[in-house]
Amino acid sequence: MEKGSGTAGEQSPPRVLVFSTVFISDVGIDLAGSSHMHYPPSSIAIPLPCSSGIKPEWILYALQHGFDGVFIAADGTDCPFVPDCTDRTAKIVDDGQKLLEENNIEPERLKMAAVCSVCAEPFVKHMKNFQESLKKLRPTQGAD
Amino acid sequence: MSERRIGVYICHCGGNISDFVEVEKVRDAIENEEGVTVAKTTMFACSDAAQQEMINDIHEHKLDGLVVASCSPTLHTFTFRGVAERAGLNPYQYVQVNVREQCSWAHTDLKEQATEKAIYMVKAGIAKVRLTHPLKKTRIDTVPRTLVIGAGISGLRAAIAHSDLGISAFVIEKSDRIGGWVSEFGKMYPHNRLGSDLITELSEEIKKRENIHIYTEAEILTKSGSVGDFDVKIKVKNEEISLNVGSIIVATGFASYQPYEGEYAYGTDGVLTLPDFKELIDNSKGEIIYQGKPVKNVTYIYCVGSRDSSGEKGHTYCSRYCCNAAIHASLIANDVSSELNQFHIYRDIRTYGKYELLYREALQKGAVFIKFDEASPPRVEKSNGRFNVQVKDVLTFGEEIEIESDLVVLVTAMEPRENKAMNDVLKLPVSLDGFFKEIHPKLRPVETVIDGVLIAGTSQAPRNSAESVAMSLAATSKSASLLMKGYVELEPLIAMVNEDTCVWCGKCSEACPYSAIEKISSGEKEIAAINTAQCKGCGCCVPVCPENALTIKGYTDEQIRAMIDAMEVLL
Amino acid sequence: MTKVNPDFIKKVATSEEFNATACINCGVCTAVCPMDVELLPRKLFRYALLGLEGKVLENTNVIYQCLLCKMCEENCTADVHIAENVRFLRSYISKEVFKL
Amino acid sequence: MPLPIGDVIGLMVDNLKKRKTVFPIPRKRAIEWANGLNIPEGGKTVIYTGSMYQLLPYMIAAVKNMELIEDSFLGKFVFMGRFFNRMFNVSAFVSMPKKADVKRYKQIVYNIAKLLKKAGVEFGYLYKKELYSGTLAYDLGVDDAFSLQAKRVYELLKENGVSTVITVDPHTTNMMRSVYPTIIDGYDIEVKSYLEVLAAIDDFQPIHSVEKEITVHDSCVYARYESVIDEPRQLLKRAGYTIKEPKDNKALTHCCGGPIESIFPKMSHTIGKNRVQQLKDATNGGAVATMCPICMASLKKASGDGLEIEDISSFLVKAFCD
Repeated sequence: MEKGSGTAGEQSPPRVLVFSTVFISDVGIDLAGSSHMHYPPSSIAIPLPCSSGIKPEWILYALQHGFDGVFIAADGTDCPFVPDCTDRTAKIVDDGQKLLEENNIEPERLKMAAVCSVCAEPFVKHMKNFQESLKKLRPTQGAD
Repeated sequence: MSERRIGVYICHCGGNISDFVEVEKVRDAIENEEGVTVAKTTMFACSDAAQQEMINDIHEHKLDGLVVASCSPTLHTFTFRGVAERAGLNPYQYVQVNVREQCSWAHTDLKEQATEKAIYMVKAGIAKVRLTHPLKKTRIDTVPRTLVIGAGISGLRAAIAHSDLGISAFVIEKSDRIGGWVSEFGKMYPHNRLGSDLITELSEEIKKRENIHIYTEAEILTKSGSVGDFDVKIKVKNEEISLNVGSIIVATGFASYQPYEGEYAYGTDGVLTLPDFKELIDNSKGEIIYQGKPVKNVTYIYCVGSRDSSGEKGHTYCSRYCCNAAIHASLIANDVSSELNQFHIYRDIRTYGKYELLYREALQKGAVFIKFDEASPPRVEKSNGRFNVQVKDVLTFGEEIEIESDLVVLVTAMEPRENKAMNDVLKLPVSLDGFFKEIHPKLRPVETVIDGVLIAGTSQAPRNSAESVAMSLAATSKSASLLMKGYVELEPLIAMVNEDTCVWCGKCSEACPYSAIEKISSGEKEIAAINTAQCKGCGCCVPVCPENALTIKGYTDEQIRAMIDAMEVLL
Repeated sequence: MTKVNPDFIKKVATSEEFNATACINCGVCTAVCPMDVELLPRKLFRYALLGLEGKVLENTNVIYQCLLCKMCEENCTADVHIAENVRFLRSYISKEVFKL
Repeated sequence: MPLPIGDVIGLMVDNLKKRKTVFPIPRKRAIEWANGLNIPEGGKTVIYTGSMYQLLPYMIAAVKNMELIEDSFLGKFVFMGRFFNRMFNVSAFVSMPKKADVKRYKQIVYNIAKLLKKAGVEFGYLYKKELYSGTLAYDLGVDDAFSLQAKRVYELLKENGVSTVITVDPHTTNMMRSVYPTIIDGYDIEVKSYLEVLAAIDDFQPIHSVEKEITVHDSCVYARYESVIDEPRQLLKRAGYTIKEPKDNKALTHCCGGPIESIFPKMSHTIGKNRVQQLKDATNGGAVATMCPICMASLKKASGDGLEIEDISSFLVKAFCD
């Protein structure tokens, strides 16, 4: 299968993989849906227990396999597991961006923001903005 | 061909999903996925009939994996794990795909794309299930003790209820006395007993019991361990005490909204909040005297600090208790002085249930109710020592009315109490309103995402004392059902070590917030080992391992990659 | 701007003979009234309940325009004794204003 | 400009207090309907007219006068009438009724008595002693004057040993049956409308055949205050008439406008016209039956000559009496 991007005139919207967290940010994303707030449907979440547990390799893998961007919906200070979740996740983002650069992928394709369990509006805003900024980048390098 | 035999069920959820996602199309798109043996759509996956159908399918087709694409996993993960269990399928070989909150409801504007997204999501779910293995829960013995935070009516009642069941209770209270708000109340509805008497009664009851300990001027400092077996450090005055408890009940109560200077002339003598007014009437006999002058006319302004649709100055929510409380106070005021003229300027009267009787009684006794619109709130001016309250009455289509009053009572909101220090320790999620948040308002109303930590009373939402006690008893029964069983089973979705690749560098152990990773010897080398009772499955150890030797069950490298692969398709 | 008169409330709104507190403000009474006068009877009673004596007396004419035909009462969802209330307002005016 | 309400009411109240009726008319005028019927004076059961039908011609005339002055500068001088009325019977002077009206309304009560006799009901009449029920004072909220009158009526009935009263109009029925008991302790008079009395006598059957469509106009007071709804229909049906119903009927009947005629004649007329339209829509060449003198007067006035409107008793005598 091929990616459908590149057709002249109509570019398909950037695909975003969201790493969310079961107790916090996924709940916030749920709230956006329950409130019928709209964001681009080309964003799909994979929930994990905590954003501090994301492997940079997964980020690279996603960008090499059909996604145009990865968004980490971090627990932030709401994290039920670790108080310094923000710092830990930020380190993962640093490592991840380095890994992307090594693989000739723009580090801007990885973004992180804390999304709390009621952060429905912020999440929607992040999705819209991230999609917009991804549109300005060239198509994903590593795509098949 | 995979040897897996997976059942996939796609829920209509009435129309919540199927109105925006073409569920049949989703089914068609995934039925030939590798390993899929059964692919069905269902009107309500959570219905008894649908559950039974899944069980039958599991038996008939010898299914070893289950995918339900329906609502948020927060709501029904346990439901369908239960289905799997009843059918003899390991519950951890089940995956819930959230095509409602994160698909149909979020993309009501783009049906076609929502359907495509749902297809990817279900495919990812199938990919994940394909790589599941049967898992077993970890068993932990529980200790028959609870920690109650807050010695208001909810906390005290919870402590006694635990004690009744043979569970010891430690109650810690931040202030220097017990009883909270209720201890300051006069006559309460419907029994007309004094709030202070109720608290005295509870306190006498507690004194009789050996298994309740109350610490005033006490705060929680740290918490470790897990559900059923928490180690808690508390500070009582200047002393630190360690407690070992199986559950924690949070009953920290509410704060009363403080109007800002000038809000309905607040700050002027004679403009009182509802709690101030209650104090005034509770201490009045025969006549209500304010600052030496007899009070003849009282005007109440409702929803002060509540239902502020802008959310700028007040809260957006309805504080729920205040209509009842204000009307009840006005009836007590009427008892003190039947000559009193009382005017209630309200937005909507919400005297639900039996409290409607209070409203009727107030009407019968001559109280005047004037409805105002949020867009044109009443104005309060003081002249010659009296207040002139001006309001537009909605029910006469905007007649402007002027009421002379001696007192203006602001019916103030309930708001969440400042609990930062405590919540830095407990880490409970907080709702948009600032109150503590339950897992599910209907299905799991007193539990929090932190296993073993329960919420009660007005720490959770505005409510009256009767409702608060009801919630505290609900929390008690949840706590007791946990502790009286003698053990809890912990989620097996925790870390595991690849013994072949681990070379013990110690980084994982440093990263673990629960001290759940230790060094052990394995044959000739040293490797990391997971303490299954301590590990919470957060995954903090996973990215720090230079050898890729750690993984969280249910979130393995293979599973994440497979999910990404499953979604790598043409848009 | 009309001033609330607490004495009027005591004499009228809370009098046993005047029972408009049950009114749920649905407006059916006004809709079915053959007189087709906006004030009758819902708004008029609201004035009385709020103690707006000035407004009530200002509308003495309307109070005597009521036919007492009870079409409103027959359709009232809250069992307000509308005709009796109108009669009560008349009796108040007879005494207090006309001194009859 | 509407008439000064206080003064108009004052005029009527003064009359009621001083002359025991709102529109004083000569006593002999009030009782002359009974001529030739040989109704005994007094008795345990009496027909009670309350003078409602007999007063109507005078009211029609009086309202005509008021209508003329309603919008004129003369409206301001009504209070003077009230002042003189205390000494002279002003209202009797200003309101000279039409002879035809006097005859028509007299005939109705005569017919009612005839129907009762034909049905075998034994009853007496209080003749000159009979008093007005006070209904107008009650409606206008002149409580003191009304209660004075109600007590007078009750005393009259007790003095004459009356225990059952047969009324001929809805207003008197309502006063004597439902209102008096609320202000007179121990009130023990049985009150029935002649329509209820006649409808309850199964043997009372027509002797002439009549064929006509009759549209029933329910009186607000009968229908909504006293629940007299089926009886008039039963009687008309028994008589052989075909009943037609207007758009608003029975408990949801439309007012004739009459009750406010003495203060707001023009408004009253508009209401009457609205009702007449409903009645015309239901009546196809037939007639309209009323059962209240006020309804009849209001509707007749509002319809002009376009519609046959008669009291129900007029239709009933045609079938039941010779």
